[in-house]
Amino acid sequence: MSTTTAHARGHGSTDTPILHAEAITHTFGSLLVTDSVTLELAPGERHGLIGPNGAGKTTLFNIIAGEIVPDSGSVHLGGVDVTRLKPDRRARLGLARSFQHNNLFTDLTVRENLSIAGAIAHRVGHVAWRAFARHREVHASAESLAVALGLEEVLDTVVRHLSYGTQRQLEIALALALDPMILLLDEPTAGMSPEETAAMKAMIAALPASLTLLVIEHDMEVLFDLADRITVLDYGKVLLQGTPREVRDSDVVRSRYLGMQ
Amino acid sequence: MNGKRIMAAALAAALLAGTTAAANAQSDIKIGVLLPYSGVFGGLGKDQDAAIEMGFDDFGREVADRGITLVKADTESKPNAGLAAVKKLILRDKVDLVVGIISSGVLAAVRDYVHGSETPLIVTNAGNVDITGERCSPWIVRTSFSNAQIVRDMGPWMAGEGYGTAFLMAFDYAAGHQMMDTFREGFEASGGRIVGEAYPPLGETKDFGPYLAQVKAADPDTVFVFFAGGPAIKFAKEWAAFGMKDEVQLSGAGWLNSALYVKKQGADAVGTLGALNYYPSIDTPENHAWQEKFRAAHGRDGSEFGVAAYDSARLIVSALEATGGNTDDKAAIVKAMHAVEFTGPRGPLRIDPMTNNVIQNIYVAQVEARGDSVAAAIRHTFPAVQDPPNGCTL
Amino acid sequence: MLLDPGFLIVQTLNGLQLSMLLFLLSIGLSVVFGMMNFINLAHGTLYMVGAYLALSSVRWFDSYWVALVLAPLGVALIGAVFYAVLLRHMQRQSPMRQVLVTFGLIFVGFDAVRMVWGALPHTIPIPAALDGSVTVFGEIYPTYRLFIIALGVTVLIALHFGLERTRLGAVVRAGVDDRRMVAALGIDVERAFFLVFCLGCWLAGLAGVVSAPVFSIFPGMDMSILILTLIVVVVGGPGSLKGAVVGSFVIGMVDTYGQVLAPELARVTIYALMAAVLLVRPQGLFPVSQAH
Amino acid sequence: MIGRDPLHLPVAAALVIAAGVAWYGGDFFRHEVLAEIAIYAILAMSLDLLVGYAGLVSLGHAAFFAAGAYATAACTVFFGWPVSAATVAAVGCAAALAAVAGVFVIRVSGVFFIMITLALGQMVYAYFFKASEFGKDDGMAGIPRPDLSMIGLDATDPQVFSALTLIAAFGVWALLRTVVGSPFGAMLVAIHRNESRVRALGCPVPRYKLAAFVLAGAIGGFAGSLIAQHSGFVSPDLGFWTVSGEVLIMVIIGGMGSLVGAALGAVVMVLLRHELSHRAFWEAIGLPADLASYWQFVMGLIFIAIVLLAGDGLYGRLLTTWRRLRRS
Repeated sequence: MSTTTAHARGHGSTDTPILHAEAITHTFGSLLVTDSVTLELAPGERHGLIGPNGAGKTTLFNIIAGEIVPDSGSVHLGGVDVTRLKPDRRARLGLARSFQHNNLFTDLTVRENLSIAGAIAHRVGHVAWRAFARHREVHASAESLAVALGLEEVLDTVVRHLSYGTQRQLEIALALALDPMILLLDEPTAGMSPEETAAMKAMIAALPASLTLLVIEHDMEVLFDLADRITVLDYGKVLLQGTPREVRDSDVVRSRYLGMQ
Repeated sequence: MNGKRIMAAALAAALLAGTTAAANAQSDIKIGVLLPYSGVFGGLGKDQDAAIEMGFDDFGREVADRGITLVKADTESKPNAGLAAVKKLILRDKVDLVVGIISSGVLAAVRDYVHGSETPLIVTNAGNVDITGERCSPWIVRTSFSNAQIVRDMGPWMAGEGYGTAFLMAFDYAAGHQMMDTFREGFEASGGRIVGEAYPPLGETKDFGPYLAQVKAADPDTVFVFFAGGPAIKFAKEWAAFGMKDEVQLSGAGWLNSALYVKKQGADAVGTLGALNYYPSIDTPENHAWQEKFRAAHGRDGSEFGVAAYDSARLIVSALEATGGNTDDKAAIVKAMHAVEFTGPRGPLRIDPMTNNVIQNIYVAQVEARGDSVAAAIRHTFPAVQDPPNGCTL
Repeated sequence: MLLDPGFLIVQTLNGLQLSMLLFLLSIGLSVVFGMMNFINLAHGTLYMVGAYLALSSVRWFDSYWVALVLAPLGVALIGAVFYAVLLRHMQRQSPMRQVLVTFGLIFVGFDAVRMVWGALPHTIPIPAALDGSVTVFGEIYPTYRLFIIALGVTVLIALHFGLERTRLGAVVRAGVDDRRMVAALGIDVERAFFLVFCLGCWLAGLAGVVSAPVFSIFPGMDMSILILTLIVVVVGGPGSLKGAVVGSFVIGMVDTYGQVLAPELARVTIYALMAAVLLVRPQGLFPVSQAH
Repeated sequence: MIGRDPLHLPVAAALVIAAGVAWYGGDFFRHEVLAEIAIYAILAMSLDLLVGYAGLVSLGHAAFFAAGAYATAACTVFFGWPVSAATVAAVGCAAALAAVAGVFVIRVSGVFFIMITLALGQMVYAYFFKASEFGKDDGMAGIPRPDLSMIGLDATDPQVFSALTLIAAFGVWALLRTVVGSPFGAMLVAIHRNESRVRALGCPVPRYKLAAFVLAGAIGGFAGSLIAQHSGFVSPDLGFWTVSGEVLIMVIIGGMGSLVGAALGAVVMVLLRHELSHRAFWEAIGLPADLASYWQFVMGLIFIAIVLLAGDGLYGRLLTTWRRLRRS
C-alpha cells in the first residue's frame, strides 16, 4: 500500500487506488453480513455494487462511510487509513454519500439545505460572530450547484413540499456540495418513475469525470450504462468483479441474480 | 378560542393588580406575615398563621386608635422565594414590621435584606444559631428558639440519667448539624460517649431502615435525633417496627414528640424522650386556657409552632402599645420589645437584649399512653434558658 | 459493618423492599413509554394520590385491606379519566406535548392534595395481621416490609405470566418492539394503550397504598419518588420490561447500601450511577431497539 | 438565515419598550421585579440556545446558574474582588463546568440527555448543599453589587440595578441573536433537525454540541452572577432541579427556538408567580384571597392550557396568527 499523499485534492496517480477497502468482515450477532470483501477504486472510476437484498451492500457502504466500524479489515481513502475515523472526518477527507432513504432537512428550503452543506464545505460552520447571510461565497456556491443540477426553480421551496424525485436529486446535491473526491450513491433511483430515473441517470452521467463514484443500484440497466466496473455481492461475499460486459455474461450472476429480476 | 381570552384577561388583571395593591389606608399599622403557605412547610405555615390571627384577636387589632392590618406573603419554603416575598412586603406593601419564617434557609436568605432595610422582623420558628449569634441584627428578634437553645442542656441531663453512650442522627443540613454538635458537646462534657452518627440526606431519604441497621450494629444506650414533621412520624414508626423500641432509648430534639405528630405516631412513640420549648401538657392556667381555645377553634392540640406565633402577636402588640402606636421610630419598637415580659402558654419569657433571642423554659417530656391516645408528659424543666452571645455584639 | 451478617441481612431486605416499590412504579412508566413514547411525569402524583386515597379509605372503612383494593382502583380511575379527557386527543401530537401536560399536572396534583387533605403529614396504621416483627435468620425484621417484598414478587410473577400468556400481553410485547407492526396487524392499539395506561396507574396507586403505612403521607412525597423512578426507567432502558426489573433492583440496592456505606455521597450516589450507566450504555442497560 | 422569524424584531422592540415604561414609572418593588425578570430572561434565553436551537433539552441548567452565583459569592466575599472581576470569573467558572460536564453529557441524546443533565444539576446542587466553605444549605450572604460610584450611580438602588440587568438582558439577546444568525447557529439548527445528515456532510457534531453547551452554560453563569448580586445571597436551591424545570417552562411557554419567546416566557412566569401568590391580586379580581396559597395549582392549569392551546408557546402562537392574518 502506497503512502503517498494522494488524498490531497487533485487526485493521485492512477496506480494508487483512491478508495481501498481491504478484507472487510463484519457480523451482526451471529449473522455474517460482510465476508472478507475487498474493493479498489481508481481515481475517476465509476464502480457499481449489486447483489440481492441482504447481500451486505448497505453494510459495506456504511463501513466505507464510517457509520459502522468493521470487525476486521481496513478502509483507506487516498492512501490514508480511515478505518477508525468517524463519518464526519471521512467526509472532510473528500468522501461524500447519499442515503438510500432521503435524509434531508425536510422543513427547511432547498436553498437552506444546500447552504448548510456549503457552510461545512467552506469550513465556516464554526463562525459564530458573523451573520450567515453575509457569507456570500457559501450562498453563491449553493445557488450555482442548484443551477447545475436543475434545482434553481425550487430553491425557496420547503423540502417536504417537493416531489419524491426532486428530493432524491437534492439528496445527491447535498453530497456534491462538499465537492468530494469520492461519492457514494445508495440506490439513487430507488422508488423513481421511469422518467425520473432517466433524469437521474443523465444527472449522474454528467458528473465531472474526475469524481470517483461508488453506486449501489437495483436497476441493472442504470448500472450497466454508468459503471466502468461492477462488484457483485452475494451473502456478504464478492461473487464477481469485472466490467459490465463480464458481469452481464457471467453464468453465475445470471443464475443467482439477474434471473431473480 | 376562549382559553386564550381568559389568559389574556388574567394577564391584564395581573398587571393591573400590581399597580393598585399598594394604595391602602395610611393610618393602619401594617404587619407583614411571612410564612410558607405552600411548599414542604405549608402545613406549619398554616398552623402559625392561625395562631397569629388568634393572637391579634386576643391582644388587640388596634393600638392607640390605629388598626392593625396583616399582609400575608408566601415563602413557598424556599430561600429565594422567601427573599422575594419579604421584598414584596417591605417595598410593595410597605409594612411596618414583619413576623414569621419557618425554615432556617429562608431566614438566612432574608437576613441581610431585612437588616439593611431596618425593618423589625419577629422570627416565629427558624432556629439558625448565627442569626442571634455572629450574624445577629438589631432588627431581628426571635420568639421561638435557637437550635442550640433547645438541646444544650439535654446532653448533661441524659448523661446524668445514666445514658453512657449515644448515637446521633439528623438530616444532613445546617440545623441538623447544629443540634447534634450542641448535644455532643454537653453530653461528652458530662462523661457521655458518642458511638456513632448518621446524617441521611434531607429530602431524599425515603426510608430509615438502612440507618436503623447501622444503629443496631453500634448498640448505644440512646439514640439522639432531630427529625420533624413527616420524617419524625416515619422515624418513630420504623424505630418500633425494627424492634429497636425495647432495646434502645429513643430521644431527641422535641419535634420528635411534638403535639403536631405524636398522636400520629401512636403507641410507637411511647417512651420517647424529647426536649422542647413547649408541650401541651404544661400544667399552667395560661396553657390550659390557650389549649382550650385552640382546640375549640381547630379541633386539635395547639403545638409549639402555634405558641411561638401566638406569643409573637402578643409581643408585637405589647411593644406597639409601649410606643403609643408610633411606628416611625423602628428602633424604639425593638427597644420596647426588650422591656416586654410575660407568661405565655409555654411559661415566662422575655427577649434577651444581648442577642435578641428569646429567654424561655426548655422542657424534657416523655411520651406515655393515655387511654387509647398518647401524650408527652413533662419530666423536667430547665428554667429561663438563655443563649450565650455566640459572637453577637448588640 | 459489612462483616456483620445481621447488618447484611437487614440491609439486603431493606434494599429488596425499596426495589419492589420502585418496580411497581417503574414498570408502568416504562411500558407506557415503550408503547406510547411519552413519559408520564405525573406518575409520582398518582403514587401520592394512591397513598391519600388509602388514608381516606382507612378513615371511612377502618380497614387497610379495603384501602388496598379501593385506592389503586381510584387511582386507575383518575388515570382513565385523564387519558380520556386529555391524552387520547393528543395522540397525534408530539410526545413532547403530552409530557409537558403531565408536567403541569404535577403542580395541579400537589396543590389539589393540599386542598383536600391539608398540608400536615399523615400516616395509616399497619394492618393488625402484618403488625409486629418476625425473625429472619436471627434478625428482627418488620413483617409489613416482608409483605411489601412478597407483594412485589407476586406482581412481578403475575405480570410475567400476563405478558406471556394473554392477548393483551402479546400486544404489549409487540407494541414495545414495533408499534407500526401492531397497528398493521389490525389490533386495536388504542384500546391496548388505554388498558396499559390504566394498569400503570393502578400499579402506581398500589405502590402508594403499600408504602403509606411505612412512610408518612405528605404533599411532596411524589417528587422524590418520581425522580428515583425515572432513574430506574432510564438506567434499565425505557420500554424494556427486563430493564425495569433489573433497574429497580440495582437502584434499590445501591441506594440502600450507598446511604450507609458512603454517607458523604448519599445524595449523589444514584445520580452518579445513572450518569455512569448512560456513559457506558447511552440507551440504558437493556435498550429497546428502535425498529424502523 | 435558517428558519423564518419575521416577528422577532417587533416583539423584541415591544419588550424593550414595555421594560422601559415599567422601569421609568416604577417604584422600588417594580424595579425588584424587573431585575428578576431580566435575570430569568437571560437564563431562559441561554437555555433556549440549547433546547430550541440545538435540540438539547437540558434539565440541569440551574447547575450553571448556581455555579455562577457561588463563584460570584466566593470571589467577592472570600477574595474581596470587585464585582466586575467576580462576574467575569463566574462566567468563566460556569463555562469551565459546562466544558467538563459537556464532554460527557453530549454523548447521549433524547430522554437520556434530559436525565443525564438532571443528574449533573443534582450533583452540583448536592455539592453546594454539603460544602461547608459555602455555608452548606444555609448558603452565603453579603454579596455586593457593582461599584458604580465613579459614574455617579449607586447600584444598591433597585432602580439603578434593574436598569443594569435590563441592559444586560438586552446585551445577551443581541449576542445570542448574532450567534443563532451565524453559520454556527445554522449548524446547530441543522444538527437538531437531522444529526446523521450533518455528520455525513462532514460536520464534527459533538464539537458543535459542546460549543453550544459551553456557551449556554457561560451565559447561565452570568445570570447566576446577577442573581447573586441581586439577592446579595446565594443558597443551594439555586441549583435544585425544580429551578431547571421552571426555566424550561419559561422557554416552552414563551416559545422554543426564538430568543424573544424565551424572554417572553420569563416575563410571563415571573409576573404570574408574583401575582398568583399575592393575596391582593385575588381580591382585586373578586376571588377568595386564599387561592394565593394554591398558586401552583393555578399556575399548573395555565401551563397546561398554554401547552394545549399554543403548543409552540406564546410566541409561536403569535407567529401562526400573524401568518394567518397576512395570508387572508
